[in-house]
Amino acid sequence: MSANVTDAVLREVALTRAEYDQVVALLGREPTQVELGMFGAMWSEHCGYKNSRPLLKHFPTTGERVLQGPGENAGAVDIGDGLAVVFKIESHNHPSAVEPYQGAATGVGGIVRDIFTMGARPIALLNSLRFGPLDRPRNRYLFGGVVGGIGGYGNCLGIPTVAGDIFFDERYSGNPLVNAMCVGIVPHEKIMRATASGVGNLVVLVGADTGRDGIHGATFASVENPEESHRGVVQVGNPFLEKLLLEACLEALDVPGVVAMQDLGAAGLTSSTVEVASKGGLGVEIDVQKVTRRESGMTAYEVMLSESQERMLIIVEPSSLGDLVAIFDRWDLHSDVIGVVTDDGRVRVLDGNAVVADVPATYYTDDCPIYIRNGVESPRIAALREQDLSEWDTLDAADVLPALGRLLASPNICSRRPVVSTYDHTILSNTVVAPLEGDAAVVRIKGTDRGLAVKTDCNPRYVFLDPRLGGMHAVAEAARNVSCTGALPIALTNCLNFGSPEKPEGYFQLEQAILGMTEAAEALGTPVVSGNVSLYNESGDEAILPTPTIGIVGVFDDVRKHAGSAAPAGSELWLLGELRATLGGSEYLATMYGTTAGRPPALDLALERSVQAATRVLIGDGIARAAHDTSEGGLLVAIAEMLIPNRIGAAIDLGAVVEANDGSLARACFGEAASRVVVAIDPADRDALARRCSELGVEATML
Amino acid sequence: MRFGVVIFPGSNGDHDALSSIERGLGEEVVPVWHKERSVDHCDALLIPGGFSYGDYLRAGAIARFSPIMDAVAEFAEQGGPVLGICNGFQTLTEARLLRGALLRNGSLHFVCAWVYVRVETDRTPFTAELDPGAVLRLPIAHGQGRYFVTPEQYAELEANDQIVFRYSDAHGEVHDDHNPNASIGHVAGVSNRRGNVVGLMPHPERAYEMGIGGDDGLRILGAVSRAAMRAVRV
Amino acid sequence: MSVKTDEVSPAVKHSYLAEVFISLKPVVNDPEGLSIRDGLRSLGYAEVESVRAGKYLRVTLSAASMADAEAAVARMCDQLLANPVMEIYRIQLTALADH
Amino acid sequence: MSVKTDEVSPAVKHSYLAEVFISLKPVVNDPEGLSIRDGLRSLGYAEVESVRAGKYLRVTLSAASMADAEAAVARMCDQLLANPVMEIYRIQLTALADH
Ligand SMILES: Nc1ncnc2c1ncn2[C@@H]1O[C@H](COP(=O)(O)OP(=O)(O)O)[C@@H](O)[C@H]1O
Ligand SMILES: [Mg+2]
Repeated sequence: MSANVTDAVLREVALTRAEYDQVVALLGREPTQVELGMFGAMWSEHCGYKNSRPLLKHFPTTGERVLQGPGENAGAVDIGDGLAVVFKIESHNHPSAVEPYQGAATGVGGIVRDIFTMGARPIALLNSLRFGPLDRPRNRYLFGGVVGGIGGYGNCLGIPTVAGDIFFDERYSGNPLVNAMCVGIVPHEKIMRATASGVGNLVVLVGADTGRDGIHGATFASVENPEESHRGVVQVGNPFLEKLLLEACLEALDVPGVVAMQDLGAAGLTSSTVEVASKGGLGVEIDVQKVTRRESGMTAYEVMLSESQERMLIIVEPSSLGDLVAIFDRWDLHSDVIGVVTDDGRVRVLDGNAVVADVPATYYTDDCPIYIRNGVESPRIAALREQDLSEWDTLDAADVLPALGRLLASPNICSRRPVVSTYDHTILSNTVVAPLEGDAAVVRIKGTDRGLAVKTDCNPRYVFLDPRLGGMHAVAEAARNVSCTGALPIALTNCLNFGSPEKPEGYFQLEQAILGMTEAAEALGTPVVSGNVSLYNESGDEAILPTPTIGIVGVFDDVRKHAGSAAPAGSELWLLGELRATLGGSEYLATMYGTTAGRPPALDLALERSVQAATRVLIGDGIARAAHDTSEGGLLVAIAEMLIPNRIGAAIDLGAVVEANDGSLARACFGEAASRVVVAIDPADRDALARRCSELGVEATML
Repeated sequence: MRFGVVIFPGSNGDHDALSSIERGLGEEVVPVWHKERSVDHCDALLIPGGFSYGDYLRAGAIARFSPIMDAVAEFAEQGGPVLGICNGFQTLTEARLLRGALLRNGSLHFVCAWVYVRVETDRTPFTAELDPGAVLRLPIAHGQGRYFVTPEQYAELEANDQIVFRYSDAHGEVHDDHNPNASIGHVAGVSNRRGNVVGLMPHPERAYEMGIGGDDGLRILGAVSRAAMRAVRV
Repeated sequence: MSVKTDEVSPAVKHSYLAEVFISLKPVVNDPEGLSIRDGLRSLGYAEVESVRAGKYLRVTLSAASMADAEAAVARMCDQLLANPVMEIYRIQLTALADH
Repeated sequence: MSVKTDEVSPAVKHSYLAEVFISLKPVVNDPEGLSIRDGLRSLGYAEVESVRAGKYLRVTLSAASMADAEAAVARMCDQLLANPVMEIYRIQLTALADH
């Protein structure tokens, strides 16, 4: 049936022969070159979520605060005063592995566009990085480039980079993870959506010229003359142009006739036209000849699949075109009317007067094949989890401080200042708790008393050893970080970085992690409002550690009632919640013995909820002057981290903790556990603390 | 008293410049678009930070040719107070309204931190209310802040009392480990000969409330608002 | 690529490639050059004595003659492309085949 | 500056200046070049067709011969100085008077 399409062509558009046959069946004919390229892009995992869509359905995505869940460019959540917070996280792993600076920079550019496409003004950036050990030159090169690109793009845009997380493990060596998150603010009534409406409305392309950037694989044009091949043209970002685009688009949203906006991300014009049409149940007709090119001789195929950065699609009523164009002229940006909204539900692409593609929009979206696979846990990993850890559970008092020293110096615990200081975190003059000052960053919202706490998190060792429990931990720890500033966690975004779903053990990790995240998100009342999926993260045959990165947002009604993690001199330290800890999946095992094994800490979501509530109450009441959760490295590391900023010491009595851990110093000092927080209080508040904690049913232990 | 904040394509410190004057100082402030040709309606000018024209080629190199810059030069010529912050400082040097140039930081890295600067002179409208030796705590955020002039020009600046701020420690001591960008003579800010045009790399407009880390910036901006009155009477 | 001679009526315009080499004056410290030099040495290139980092611009323009093109690019350098406070420049011209 | 010839015993080392011109591959987007082009045009240089921005490195090194020097610098470019995924480079050598 599909006799006349070669394997080479199918490989190029990344479709299987079965998928190709499905296209032919849908159309009742062979697709044109351009149509085939468009199907390849839209039916890719990145745009079509072939493997993950059924699993994503598990997530809780609603709640009384949720104004926009998954399905738009970003999620939107009510924060009071008629304002909404708009946020999303997205991966740029593969581009960053090819060209780290530009890969990371364009990743930031993409996620920022997702936010202002919704009509929101971006106020904060975060990034979550996973790299191989820096003693390898290649890893150092990649890491340096990525950090440079994140700062280079965000600093130029003038959006503060306020939080994130960094984690090193051998298993990221060939395949680093670069996840970027952006947070914006918008009044409810100004939220813009990417839904075409109004037959006869104009389709306007604004921003950068279109070049041969990032066209996946070679192009048909170049297949004919291979030496002309543009295979893997690196995309170079232009933060300056994005800044102009940001300001111009936010102005354009005040033009009454602007009905929809959609950024051009993966698969450029293809996905943006298909998305606005299918969401609106309408059609779109565009002419690639009307698209301003950066280079001569580009084919319709190249224009439709170009991933040139810093472009935006706007749907506007004809009567308002003048006002729209005037705004973009003022910002020295050109705006091309490239087509119209039609009533036939088709995406029709013209090249002058030749029709090069004409397909119902829903064929690209709703008819995208779905793969439901069977996950099977890798016996190797199951064995690691069941491993007996007692041989490592031996630590004498004399070795405690040396071990503490080694942990504090380990790559996953040591200070992030060298990285963070290259990111502008003071611009916009909203930063209340700066990076390194608290478990999450706190930014105020000018003109109100309110503020937000934001953070990214995921302990991939827990997910590796027990995907379901690890998924729960990722959500719980992210929420705990926000609660440790005094803010109420209200919603999540997430980026699912996994290996190949076509391997049973890979699919198992993805499915189980999602189920765990779902359970925790429901228990903690933090719905998932946006996210992104990055699969096939493997180097050689080795998959990365499964990494469902969580991006979380918490809200303050009164941002003055916040806490950092640095204990003031003269404080008393109290431990809220869990006393028992484990070495399973701990940083201690990894740093001291180079091992990832054992069961990750147990997680009781009811206890987690009450410990976080107690932490927030104590901060709100002004009892807790500082709070810090105990994550990688355990209790002693957490305490050290609270003391170091003010260069103070502390006399600590771990008696109760050691006892709770049946005498094990290793577990008491460096074991890891969920549902516990160290707070610093004024000794005078001791009774108030005790009263509050008993009211809230949370165990408080003086250290 | 009305401040003008000059906005180029790529400026990103304009939001902070405007809110520091409005919220921090409670004075009137208006944005001045780079395509405008007059600043007659302003009593003092702020040229904010950012990446005008992407900082491509050289920071401030393209912005200095914007239509508004002729008006800025004329305003300075007449003695009006002009404060160039970060990218604004770079633009004023490119426009030759200030001596020297700002090169890539010695570390080659962008650096964002709170630093201390020592006031070197009270000769300018921006430091008129500060005693020489006073120490201010301000944020910096730049990749190209290494002030450069030839040794001869440096001697001239010193002789003419044109060095306005130096990086220092909390006690006003100047030494190399408190020079965040390897500037010659630890220079953080300079003025023109007359003293009415000042450029500095630190950001007074990001330090106008304790809730965001400090309010020492108001001691510079506030002085302008009062000094501008004097300048206008000239 | 056919190289044009200059004896043509000034009315007719030709295409030229101007390569502009911009470097820091010797008196200016060049931390970038130093770090590249150290990078090379740490890779084992002990023979490297010094490295200076500068800019390389390829400007294509149309002009009546190579002389005109050179004069125009020199003006561009003085006005915008180089900053005399710390930089020096050199220009090298090539005639391009007309399209 | 006396130009050295290559017929010398390999034991003796000579100084060379290698000028390295690094530019982006033709199809790679060059925001800096585009902005410089627009800047020049808005200054009235309508004749400017395009600008591409790159790096200019002056590397001085010692080697037994110009051929050796050139080979060494080419290795440096492949290893560190240029990024093969997006850049191309050209090397030009000059013998320096020995000090
Ligand atoms: N892991 C996930 N969890 C929840 N929503 C997701 C996830 N991955 C993708 N989504 C949603 O699917 C939609 C498409 O995502 P994406 O392709 O990343 O959007 P964009 O085209 O803006 O990059 C978005 O609304 C996004 O929030
Ligand atoms: Mg999008």
